[in-house]
Amino acid sequence: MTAAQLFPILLGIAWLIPLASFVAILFFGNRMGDHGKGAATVATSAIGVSFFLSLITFFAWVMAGHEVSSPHHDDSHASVHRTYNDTEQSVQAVVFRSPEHGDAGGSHASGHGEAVVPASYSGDWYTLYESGTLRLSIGWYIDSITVLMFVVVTFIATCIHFYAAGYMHDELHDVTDSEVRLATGEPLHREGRFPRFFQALSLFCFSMLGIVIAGNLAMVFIFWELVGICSWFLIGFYFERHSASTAANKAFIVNRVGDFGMLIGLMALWGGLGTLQFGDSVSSATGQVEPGLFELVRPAENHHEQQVPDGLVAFAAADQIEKMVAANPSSGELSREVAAAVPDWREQGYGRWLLFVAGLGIFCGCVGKSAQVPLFVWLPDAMEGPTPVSALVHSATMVAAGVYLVGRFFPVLTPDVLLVIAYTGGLTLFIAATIAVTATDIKRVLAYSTVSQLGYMMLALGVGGWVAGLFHLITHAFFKSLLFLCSGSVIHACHTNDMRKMGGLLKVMPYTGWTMLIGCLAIIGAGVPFVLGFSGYYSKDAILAQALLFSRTNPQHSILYLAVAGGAFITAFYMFRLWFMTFAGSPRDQHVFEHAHESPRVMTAPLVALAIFAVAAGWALPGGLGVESLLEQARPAGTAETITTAGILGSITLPAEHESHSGAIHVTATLTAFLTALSGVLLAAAMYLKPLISPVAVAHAARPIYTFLVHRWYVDELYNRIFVLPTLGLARFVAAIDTQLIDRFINSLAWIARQIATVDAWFDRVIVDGIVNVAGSVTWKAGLELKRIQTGNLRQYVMFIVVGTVAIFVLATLLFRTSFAG
Amino acid sequence: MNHEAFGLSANLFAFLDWHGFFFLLFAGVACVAAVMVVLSDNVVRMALHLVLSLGATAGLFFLAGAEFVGAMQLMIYVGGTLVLLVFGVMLTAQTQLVALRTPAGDRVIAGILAAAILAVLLQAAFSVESWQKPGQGVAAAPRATPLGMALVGVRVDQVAEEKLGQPKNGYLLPFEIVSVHLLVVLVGAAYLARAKRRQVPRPVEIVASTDSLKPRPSGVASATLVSGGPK
Amino acid sequence: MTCLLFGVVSVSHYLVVGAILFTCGVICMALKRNALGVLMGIELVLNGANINFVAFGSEYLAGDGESVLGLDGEVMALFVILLAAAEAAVALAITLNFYNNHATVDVDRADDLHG
Amino acid sequence: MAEFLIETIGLPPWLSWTAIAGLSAFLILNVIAGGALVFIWAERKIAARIQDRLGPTRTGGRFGWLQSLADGIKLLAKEDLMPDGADVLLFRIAPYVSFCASFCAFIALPFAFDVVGQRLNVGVFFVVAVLGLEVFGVILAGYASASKWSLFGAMREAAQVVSYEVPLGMCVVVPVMLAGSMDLVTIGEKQAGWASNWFIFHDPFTFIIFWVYYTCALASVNRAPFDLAEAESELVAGFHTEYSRLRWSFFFMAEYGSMFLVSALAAILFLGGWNGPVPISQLLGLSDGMAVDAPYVLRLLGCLNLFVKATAGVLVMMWIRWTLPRLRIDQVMTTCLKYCTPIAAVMFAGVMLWQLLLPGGLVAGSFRNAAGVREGWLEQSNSGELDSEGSMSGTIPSRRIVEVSR
Repeated sequence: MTAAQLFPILLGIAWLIPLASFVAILFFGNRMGDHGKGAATVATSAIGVSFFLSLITFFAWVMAGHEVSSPHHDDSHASVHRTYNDTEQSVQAVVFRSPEHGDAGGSHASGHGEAVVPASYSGDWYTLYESGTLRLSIGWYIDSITVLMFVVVTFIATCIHFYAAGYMHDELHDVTDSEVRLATGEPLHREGRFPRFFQALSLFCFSMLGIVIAGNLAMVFIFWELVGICSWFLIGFYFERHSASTAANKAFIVNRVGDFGMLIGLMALWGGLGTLQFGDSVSSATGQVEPGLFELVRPAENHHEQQVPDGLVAFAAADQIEKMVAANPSSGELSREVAAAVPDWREQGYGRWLLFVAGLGIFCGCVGKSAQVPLFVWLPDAMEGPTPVSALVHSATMVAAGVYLVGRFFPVLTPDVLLVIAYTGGLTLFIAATIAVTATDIKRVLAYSTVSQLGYMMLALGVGGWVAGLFHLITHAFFKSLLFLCSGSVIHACHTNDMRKMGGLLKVMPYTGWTMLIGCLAIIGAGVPFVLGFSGYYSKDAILAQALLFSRTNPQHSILYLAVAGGAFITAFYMFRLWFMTFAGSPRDQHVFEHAHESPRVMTAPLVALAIFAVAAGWALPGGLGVESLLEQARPAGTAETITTAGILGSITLPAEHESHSGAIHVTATLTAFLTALSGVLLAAAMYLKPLISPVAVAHAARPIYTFLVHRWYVDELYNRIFVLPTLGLARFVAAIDTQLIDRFINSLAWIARQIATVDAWFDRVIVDGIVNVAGSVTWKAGLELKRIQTGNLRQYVMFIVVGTVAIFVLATLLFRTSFAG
Repeated sequence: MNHEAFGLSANLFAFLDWHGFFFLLFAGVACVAAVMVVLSDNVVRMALHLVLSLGATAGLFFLAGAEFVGAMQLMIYVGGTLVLLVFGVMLTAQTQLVALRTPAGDRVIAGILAAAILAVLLQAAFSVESWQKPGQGVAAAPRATPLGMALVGVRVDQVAEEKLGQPKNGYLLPFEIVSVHLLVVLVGAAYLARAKRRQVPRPVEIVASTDSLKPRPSGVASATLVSGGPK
Repeated sequence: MTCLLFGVVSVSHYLVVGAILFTCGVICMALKRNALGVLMGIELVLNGANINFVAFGSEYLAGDGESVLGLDGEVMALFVILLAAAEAAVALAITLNFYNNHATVDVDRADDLHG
Repeated sequence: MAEFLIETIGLPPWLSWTAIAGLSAFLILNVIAGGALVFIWAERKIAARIQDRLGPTRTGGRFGWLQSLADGIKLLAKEDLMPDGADVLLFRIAPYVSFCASFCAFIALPFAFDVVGQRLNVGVFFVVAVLGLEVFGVILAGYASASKWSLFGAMREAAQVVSYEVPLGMCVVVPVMLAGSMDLVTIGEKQAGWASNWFIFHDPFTFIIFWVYYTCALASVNRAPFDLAEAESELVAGFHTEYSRLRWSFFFMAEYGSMFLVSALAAILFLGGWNGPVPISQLLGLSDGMAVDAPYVLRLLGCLNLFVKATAGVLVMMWIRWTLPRLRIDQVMTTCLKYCTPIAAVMFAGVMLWQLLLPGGLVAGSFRNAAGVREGWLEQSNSGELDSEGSMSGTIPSRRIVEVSR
């Protein structure tokens, strides 16, 4: 079995197993053990199996030895060629992209070594709808990111399943939710929802993996919404709490805003190109290969340079085409003429806006999902959900999906869009970081740090650091979930989220404390420069380097670099502020401190496991076996070179990422990162470990800024003013119209109808009934008279019959002058 | 000794035509017996005459070359009337038997009506020329097989007119309908006649209230069985 | 009707016989107060009709070559016989019921439904 | 034969037809009457043997074979009684009705090939129908003789005969179906050849149904064990309690006549009719299968065959009568409705399937017997029945048919 067959099967199974567990728990959840204790086992084993399968795929991928698509070393083409031939012989439905694929497709002249196509497998499991070129299908697009994401997601999910099995044990028996007061005043008393939690968790895993493996945008969108609904379920897990339910709704609605933009992007693409497939696909109708989005936007014959696809051009140039039709309405000519005219239309810039809008729209979806400015407000509230949910959904995976989609969609995004992305990311990371500084709720701090880290990734992608962004996505997934789990364990121990009540917990809960320290070090990217570091060290350095390179190549955007650097400093500050306030120093609240205790094994074991990866995820093993090099294998074709384009937003130069490894940039970036992080840590220590500087004094000194930050830049209030209140007002207005105008009108109609009905009733009673009654009485009387004839005497009847017969005969004979017999 | 013995070769010189003779015989028996049915008051006598009349009719059918119908007549009709007879005897033998005489007025009216309808029918019978032409005396083809074929839907007698294939020619559907109908009737009859709890019959006086209660011989057991037989 | 003894019988003769039987049946129905008598009248009537059918269907009697009805006549006669049998069965059952309820077979007593 | 009279002797046709008709009637009458005499004597002897007696020994030699004749004379000499209050007319005609019925049935019964009073192409049907009329006389007698015994006997017989018509008809239909014709002569001819051609040996179903037929026949001529009509233990002598003298003997003749009739019918329908178990005639080369032209010797031989078979049937009836006890009326009805009818129906279906599945019989072609040629013209005459002009038919005298077939 070749890799091309193996990967879809393995990953497909890994993808579907959580669905199976979801269905199982959905139907039999309550019958699994007492209060559905077995549900945890089912869900955990399911996700564990998919983790195992993903691992197998991972190693299989590594064994397959795909070449790294960086410009230097073209030597490994042979191997690619071999793999390609295998797939060619084995399965037709699977397309393996590689330079030689062009030859097979006969689409471009071979031998362009410098633009290497990443190794990817794409194909369809099931076609939902197909007519002409339009095609909706459940398919796969597998490259190294997919495999990596599978491993990461399933691994973290497995850890978190274990963790949650311990964390959610309250739900096993009836729960008294002290945060919900009934009308009578006593707390709500409800039965546990243990299976429900794991059911939602399984569904989420299924949906997330679906996004990761999706072979086309439509499928991505479907699972996109699925993760949305899962997050709605999970945030609103304690839906009796008003805060939780509102937070769930808020998350969902805010995501709607983003998804609306995403829909626009989808429509633009589909309308113009007629396909949403990422990779090339073999249409079941006509055996030949249909180019996917990537091939369309970066066609091979164009050396994978980005260009506006013909479809979009023609789509945008509809008016020109109409002119043509008006000119000579012979259709056969038309298509050829259009084909001929497309290039200079492209030169005239037709369709560029369309591509821009498409990219922007897709990015809108990502903004909503991964909580970028301006749609980041939902994520902190989402912390109302149980902590494992925050760890899995709202830090590691789901919110990363936006970043993942941007990375996956990278080839289609024009430099303009990338610039927008970069600025959005920068803004996000700065705002979120600043808010995190003043937050006192431990989970909110982490939430805002998540937002800002997502901003980092976005920015990295925006400035062309494709590998950097995704690298940070993966490392961040590890240490952020670790941090969340730690905070969860802390909350579990203290039964409060407020850091001001904590302190000195390191003694009582060492596992949590040390692992959390590792997490903090990882997120601030600590490490010995140029030697060794935590995972964050590598990814953040890559981002910094790329940002630096970007600001060097186009200085007008150098603010982005400042944002990154400043963000690094603030990150270090608030992370260690958190750690110091929680674990170091002396307990601020004795009562809490005395009840604090180390969490059970089932919770600490995942912490340790995650901590290991938080440390080592960034290391590159000898033989190019590391996350970074693996990501390199998936780098979209044609993004490896420095490209300068004069876009809508002015001329932009996307620097090639490998240039950021060059000495000058690299050293500068690393040192910057190190120093900023160090200073941040020191400042935090100064304020919260050794009270050299009093935070209160600082707050007093900068009261306006402080309040501004405490109120989270008044974003929520702003939205409330801009959107919510007007909406409510409009609603009231419409309701008034309804009650005052429409209801009145309908009531008057009803009144008129009643008047008519009374008249009609009178008519019915007097006239109609009168007629009927008269008829009835006449019939009755006639019957009374006629019944005398019915003597009931059989023989008499016979005689009547005879008389009748004879009469008929005679009459017939007389009248018709013929006899019946004749 | 074959069919011609009944004068199918009547065109031969003969001053006595067997066919005519037998026709007269059977027709006479049939008509006289029918009249007797009307005239006699005794159920069993009526049944006897009826059977005679039907049998004679069967004879007429044989004469007309419809052997199958004749046999059918014998079997079903005569059998059926046999059952009639049995029932008559059983029913009327139950109670003290009174001859149910009809009032004279009814008889008169019935006579008039009979005359009228008979006149009409006779007029109809003689209204068509070709009916009065004497038959050609063609040896009638035996109809058993064609009948059977017709009943299963094939009209072999119409091969000449190529109507063979036409479905509505045959009698398959009516045949099926009739057979189902027979079954239904059997079930229904069994249901109607099923043994019910007899409520006490009304006193006989009401039955006998007509002025025709005959003095009967002293209550011999046999006397109960003898309806107004000729004494 | 002349010299039947010396002429071949024609359809009309059969029709005459049928007419007589029919009339007798009608009178029988009209006169008999005994339910069984009425039944017998019905049988007579059907039988008269049957005679006509057979007469029309008979090739032998056909005045000019082929008969009026051909085979159909006999088939109809068959059906009439069958239906007569069925009718007899039901009618007898009814009579029996009537007798069970009224202890008589006098049809004049069956006027419970008179107006 | 009629042709013989007309052509050779030159009698006028009407006279010859009359003569022939009279002759055949006379012959049949003698068959019945003589048969009755013989059978009565036979029954006495058989009953005696079965009961370990000697039976009549004196009258006419040591076998007492004149006994029944003597009985006849005694009957003639007896007084003619008629009960008071009897319905005179019915009482008088009842015996004749019975006798006429069983006599008319003989009209259509072939004794050998073409030795038949009147060859009807609905022969079987006719015979069965007319046989059903016999009970009519019985009922009349029972009713007219104004005695409870007679009435009950008559009622029983009526019920019994009417209900046994059903299975009887079913059984009779089977040979009709096999032979494809209701003409008794055709049916008999179809079984010509070796005994394997007899319908009773045609297939297992026919074998069973033969016995069903025999039982039903027994009942419909109300012989023991179905003789409830004259159950002397309960009803003195059943329907003929009040009868005496010649009228009584008519009943007797009618009974024996119908016994013989049903046995002969059984013989024709199932036992190969007038064909012997071994086709001697064509073995001897006497006839090349042309029974038509075969010398009258052959026909007489056929008559002999039939008589032997029929007599055997009658004797078996007697044997049964003196062996089995009499059934109760409910048992009689049960036998008819719960056993005979369903069995007959099932066997009918079985035969039908058999015909469908193996048309040639078990041994293929065993049906195509030595009399194939004769079958040839039978086919023709059947097809003649089929063809639209109807000019040719099974009832046309055999002479013509032969001419056609040549």
